[in-house]
Amino acid sequence: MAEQASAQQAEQALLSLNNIEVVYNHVVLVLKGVSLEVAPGSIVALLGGNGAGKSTTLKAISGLLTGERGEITRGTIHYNGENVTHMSAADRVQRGVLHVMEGRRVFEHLTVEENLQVGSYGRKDGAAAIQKDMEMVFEYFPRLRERRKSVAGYTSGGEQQMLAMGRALMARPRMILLDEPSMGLAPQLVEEIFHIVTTLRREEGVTFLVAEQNTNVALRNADYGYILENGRIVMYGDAARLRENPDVKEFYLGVSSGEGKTSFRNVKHYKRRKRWLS
Amino acid sequence: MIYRESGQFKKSYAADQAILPLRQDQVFLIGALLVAFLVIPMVASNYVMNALLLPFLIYALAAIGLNLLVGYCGQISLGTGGFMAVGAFAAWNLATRTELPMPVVFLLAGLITAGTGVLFGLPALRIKGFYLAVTTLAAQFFLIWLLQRPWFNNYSPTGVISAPEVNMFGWVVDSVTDRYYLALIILVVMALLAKNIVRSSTGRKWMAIRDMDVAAEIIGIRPMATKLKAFAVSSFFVGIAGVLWGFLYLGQLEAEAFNIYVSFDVLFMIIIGGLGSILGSILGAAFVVLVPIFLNVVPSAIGLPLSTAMISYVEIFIFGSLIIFFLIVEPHGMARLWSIIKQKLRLWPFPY
Amino acid sequence: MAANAADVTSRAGSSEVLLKVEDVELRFGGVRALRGVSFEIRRGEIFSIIGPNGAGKSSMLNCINGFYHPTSGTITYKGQPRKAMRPYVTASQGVARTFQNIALFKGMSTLDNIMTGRHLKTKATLLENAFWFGRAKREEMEHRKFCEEIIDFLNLQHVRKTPVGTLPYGLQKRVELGRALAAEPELLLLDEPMAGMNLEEKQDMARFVLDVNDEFGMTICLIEHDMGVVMDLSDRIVVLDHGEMIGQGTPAEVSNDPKVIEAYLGVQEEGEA
Amino acid sequence: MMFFFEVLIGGLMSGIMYALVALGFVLIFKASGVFNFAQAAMVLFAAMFIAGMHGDWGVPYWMAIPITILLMLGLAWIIERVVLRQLVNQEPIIMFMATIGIFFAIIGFAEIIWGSRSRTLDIGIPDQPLFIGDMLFQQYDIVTAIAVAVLVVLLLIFSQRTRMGRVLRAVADDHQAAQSVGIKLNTVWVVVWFVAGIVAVVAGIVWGGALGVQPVMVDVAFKALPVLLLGGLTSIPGAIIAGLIIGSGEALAEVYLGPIIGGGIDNWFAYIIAMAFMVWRPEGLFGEKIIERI
Amino acid sequence: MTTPFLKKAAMIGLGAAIGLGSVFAAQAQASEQYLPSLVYRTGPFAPSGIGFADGFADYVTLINERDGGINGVRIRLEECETAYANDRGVECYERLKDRGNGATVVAPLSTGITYAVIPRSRRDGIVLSTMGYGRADAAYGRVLDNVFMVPTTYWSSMTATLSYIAEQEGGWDNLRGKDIVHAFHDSAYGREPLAVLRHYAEEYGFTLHEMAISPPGVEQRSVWQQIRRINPDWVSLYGWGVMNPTAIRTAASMGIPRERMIGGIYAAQDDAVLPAGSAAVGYKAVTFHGPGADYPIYEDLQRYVYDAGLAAGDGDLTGTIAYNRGLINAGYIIEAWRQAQAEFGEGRPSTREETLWAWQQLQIPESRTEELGMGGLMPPVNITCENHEGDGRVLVQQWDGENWVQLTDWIDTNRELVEPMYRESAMRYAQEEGITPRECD
Repeated sequence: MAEQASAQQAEQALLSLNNIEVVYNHVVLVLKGVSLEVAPGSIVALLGGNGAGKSTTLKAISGLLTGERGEITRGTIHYNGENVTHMSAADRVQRGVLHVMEGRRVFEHLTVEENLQVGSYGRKDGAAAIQKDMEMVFEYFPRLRERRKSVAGYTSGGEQQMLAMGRALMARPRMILLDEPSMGLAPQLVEEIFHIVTTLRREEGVTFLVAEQNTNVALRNADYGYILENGRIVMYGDAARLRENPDVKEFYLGVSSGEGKTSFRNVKHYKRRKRWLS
Repeated sequence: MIYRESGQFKKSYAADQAILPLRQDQVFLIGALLVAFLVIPMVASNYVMNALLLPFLIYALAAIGLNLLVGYCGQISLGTGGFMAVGAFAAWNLATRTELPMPVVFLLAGLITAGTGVLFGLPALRIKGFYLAVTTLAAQFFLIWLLQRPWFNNYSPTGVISAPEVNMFGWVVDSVTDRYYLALIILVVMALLAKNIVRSSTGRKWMAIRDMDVAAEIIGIRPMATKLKAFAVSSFFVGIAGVLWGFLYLGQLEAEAFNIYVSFDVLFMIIIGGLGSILGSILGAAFVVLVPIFLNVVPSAIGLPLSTAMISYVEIFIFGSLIIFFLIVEPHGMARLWSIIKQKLRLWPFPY
Repeated sequence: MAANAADVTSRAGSSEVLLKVEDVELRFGGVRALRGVSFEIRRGEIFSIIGPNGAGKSSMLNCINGFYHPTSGTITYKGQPRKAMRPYVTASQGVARTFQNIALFKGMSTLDNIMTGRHLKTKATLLENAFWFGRAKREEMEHRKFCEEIIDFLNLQHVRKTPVGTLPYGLQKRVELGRALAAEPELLLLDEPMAGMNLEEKQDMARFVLDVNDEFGMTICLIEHDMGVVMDLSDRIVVLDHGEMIGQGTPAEVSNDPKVIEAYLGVQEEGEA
Repeated sequence: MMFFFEVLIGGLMSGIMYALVALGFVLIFKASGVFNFAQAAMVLFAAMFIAGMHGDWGVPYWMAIPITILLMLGLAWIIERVVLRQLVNQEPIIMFMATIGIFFAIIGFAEIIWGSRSRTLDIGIPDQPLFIGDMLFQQYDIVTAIAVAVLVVLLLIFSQRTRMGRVLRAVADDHQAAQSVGIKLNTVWVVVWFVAGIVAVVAGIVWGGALGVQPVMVDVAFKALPVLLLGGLTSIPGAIIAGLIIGSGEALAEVYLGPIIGGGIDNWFAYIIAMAFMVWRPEGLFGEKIIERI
Repeated sequence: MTTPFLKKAAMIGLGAAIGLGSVFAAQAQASEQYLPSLVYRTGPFAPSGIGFADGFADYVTLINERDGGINGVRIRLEECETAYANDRGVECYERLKDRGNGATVVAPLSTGITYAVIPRSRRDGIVLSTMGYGRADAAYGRVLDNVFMVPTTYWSSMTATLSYIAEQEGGWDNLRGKDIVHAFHDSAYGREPLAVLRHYAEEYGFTLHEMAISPPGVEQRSVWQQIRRINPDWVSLYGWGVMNPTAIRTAASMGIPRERMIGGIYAAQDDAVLPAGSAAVGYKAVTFHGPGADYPIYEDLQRYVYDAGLAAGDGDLTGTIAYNRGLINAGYIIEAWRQAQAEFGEGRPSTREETLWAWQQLQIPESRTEELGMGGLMPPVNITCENHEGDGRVLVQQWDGENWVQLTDWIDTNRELVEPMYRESAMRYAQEEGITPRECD
């Protein structure tokens, strides 16, 4: 992607990353020049194996890298036409970029309701509006209403994931960065969560960038996808097109060309891994 | 590419598990030992040996001991001063009340301290983290109180007692050089033992407990036995350091002198030097021993017209600031800094 | 799929019961995490526990290896009923496990992590270790050899000396399996070994699980969300929901059980691997 | 019997004074997970400035105290800028060490300005014995107890009932998650350290009045630590109740046990009480239950 | 990316190298008498340490400015901060002992440091001047020939305290049946006078109550509640640092009369009474020198030191007990050098041997203290081969809320009691250390 082209597109895209490089602890290079774009109102999937750099990408966008001794050493991030590369996390939240982190990071010792209230921290539009939004969150996540007085640490994994998303909604986001929403959840719950994602996009106009390992579910619900390997984007395209791509099928969906599904019983010993890039 | 490892192949597991698998490190260590044993006693002044190197060697030993407990086994202790005092007073009482030869006295003093350590390590099974750290202060305050009971100093009217002569297998350790050598030999031998312990199954058990005690127990490590072993070994080292402190360095013993600030100093050493690193303990000891002296000496050396009082206030301020500065630059200590430098040297002049 | 499973059942020859869970109940304060669960694990089989989140699967594993103690009911291991027992005792009887949220020793290298798994087999005393003589050195070399075999088996050679904290997730899961294998357990408990993996990594992991079962003859008790994996690998399955057992049997039986489908499998989709 | 009650009440009063220092620890630990060893240095810092401004510059107390409170705000701001911000997300032990660094830096700074002479700090709290019947009370204690009670009520309202209090608790749970919803950690930390600074000012006045203002005041920290443990690191009421238990236990032990085993036992006795209790309940009286998961 | 780490490491290394280098850079001046001063201007006991250090330094400055030194030999004073810690004290001793022309005499200013440097000073031939602290048995001069307890010890001063009490009660016989409390810092220091007290309790039939207070002594309610219950006739207070004001304050709040509390020589300082405020009014203490600033020497100090802007401190500690102690300790040291020069040749710095000789026969009669402008401030000294303490006399002073007021003249101590105690303890030490006591005729 040429730099000029991306600068142009940055005006149309809600979010655009241009050749981002991230280094941890001054020595570990994690992202080696990632560029991507997210159009307003879309759901974009960021795919790839573990350690590919998905979470780091999201943290670079939300500004949560600093807490982990990581820094952006090259490249720019534009959000809504504004350069936010070195802006603080709080300022980005003010602009509507919310990060729902991997591993359901709720405030364990606060009640569900208090968690949501804290989510509205940066808002200045008054208690009534906040109360109204809390009702909205309870509409989307009826389970949370049932458990509003429970301490968040004692709710189940699915409920915590919903709470984390609900808490992000309380900040009136324009864009949610969703990291591994399916991790460790039963299939039924994963479906439920992605259903809410699509509903939120439709009803509230929220843009989503979803980092997922569950390629299948992610591509079924997304408009567009990027595949990340070893800190680089190796493939991107419309979700539908990606689902049909033979490489994606073989390596991420488990459908080898021709036969359909293979049983785990019949996986070959010492199967060689095909790499696009190392 | 000073630290290039390519071309060095390990032909056996034994070679790979050697203490220093890299040739450059071996050369460096041998060089350091040669300097310590041959060069320093020849060139260093009386003051440097007596007032800088001797406390440094002894503190390094205590720091290794504490690092075994804190850095390897993950049990924070603020009772180091108390345990040093136990070692010192045990040795004094053994030396003055019995006819045991001095090496035996040293060993027994270490063992008595180890036993005391085990006793105060018992709560560690239930209490963790900062809670444990603060409960170890119980050891600090109780032991100092106990050792001030007149029996322990043989009813000395001042409570301060003079250390007896140290006679190691007929070698009367008297001159500064003698004391330096004895401390150095003990440090080198015990550092080696510590290194052996931490690279063996014992060390791995400690680290397992440190990194995740619940998981360690589930894979079959007995938490109680493992933690207590760490308390025992650590206290043994610290106890020996206490003996050396009283017998070789100060030449006197006074329970109050092993106060809480001694414990803090040793803790500083391992944090600044690097938790979970034998080398780090030694580097940290050098830092904590030398920096205050350095700060004290510099203003007068460069002719700053400050009063002693002002110098010492500024010194306290700078010492505190330096600790903060150090933690910010490299929270994992000088040992980590050293390994990063090595890593850089390995690739140098290429950036990655 | 069904044919496959039937094929496997016949292959799991032994009928010796290795572990028997009878009417186990577990309470935390007012919460009943397990209510009257009973099942048997036979020697040499791959046994799976499935169920929705919060069904009590991990609590069940925690009961088996002694991290939790059942409020009532009995667990019989190798014919010996047992009650309150510290986890390390269980481990010494040949039970090893991996964890849902990786529980590796983060500050240690891959090799050291796997070596800790061997420690039940070490006899060297502290003094021997300190002076590096006698059993200390000899054992170290023996275990190193054994662990290197595991490293080869799990394809971990390239990260042998890397601190596990810096490894990618998938590799960490593998190291954890290696650590459990190093103990040469009779019963291996795997808690969601494939959670958060992509398909390729799942396939690798499945291969390892099968090989462990075949080549070392270890009995495996597996918790996994991916139905494809569970159905393909398991000899028998027990289904939990809200701490209660709602079904048990071969994969074929379970996947056709209406109660199970209703509680859990209902929304299984065609593409779900 | 009368004597017993006198000792008991005296002990309870000492306990309140310990709790006052422990409170500062609790506030910061609760909100930032930092075990702030520098709390005692902050007490000394506050006392030195009040006593120094009054004694050396003739500033009246009613002005010196507000100025010192403002200084505590400045101190909180500097600590946040120079230390906390640089060490975000480090392991707790590293933060703990950093606070020991702060401890020395604060003491050094205060001494650079005021020296280490001892000063008096007497804001006019009455200090005469008071007899109710035959029982001896001290007016100083009664005034102190009332001041502490007011302070605690204010703190509880702040933590449980205000928006900032809720945010503090959220940050205590998970820094990064708090950042992800737009909470500015920097602001929160300044607030927390400032509140702890105000507590330090109160403690400084009370302890400075009792001991005179001099460097050894920081040793009061070692009296507060067992209180902190027993109460649980995160509980404000816990600190008060533990203070009462430790204060009275220590006093009774000193009087009834001390003569038997040779006097001067109160330095370690509190630690032994706390340690014994924690073996039974590792999180302290009111600490949040440590949930062990795997 | 490479630079920050290497640079920082290099900076730290460089800094350390410079620092170490400067340690060896001693600036020697052949014609000066070098005097190291181990002080504690920081640390827990700084309030006592600062005054002493100031007085010590100001006296040396006075001699240099007013007299141009001792017969023209200027004294170069160098301070080293020990913070009252033993290891730092040893470091200071080792660092300073060979600077300038070499140290000839050291005042370690702490019992712990004294013990640590006794063997070193014997090897180096340096005199130790330990004023009221250190090894009491050093007062027996046959064993440690280079250590001097001038002008008193805890033991001697305690005998004087009891004489004062007896006098107040109207004679020794009236002590029978009385209750005397010894409230002490629970350390060896506080326990030291117990032997003397027990001896007197037995001899004169009063009841001795030993009340230990655990250091640092920030909270003493329960102890004083017990003391109040005893309702003692006299309280002897042996505190140190913050324990003293807290004890006085707590005693006052329990209604114990301060007029009947007598502090030991280290409970006699201004930092014992000032922080206690009005509670301290009436409190008494024994001290081995005159209180206040009403001595001729202060006029000279004003003229040559304070007015010339050469004062070591802020000037607000002059006349305090600690300051006066600094003055007289420097006074003894300088008088010894003066006597050495008189013996071995004036106008050149004294060597270690000469200094030792001077101390071993140090005589400062009352008339000489008056010549020095310190009559009544500095107790006379009378050292013999066997007696390294002198007369050990002390006086009782009382705090009136503003100043210490001298209540008595010098009180004689009970030499028949303490000298055998010194001898016994010193001989035991000699045996342990393999020291052959020298002969005195």
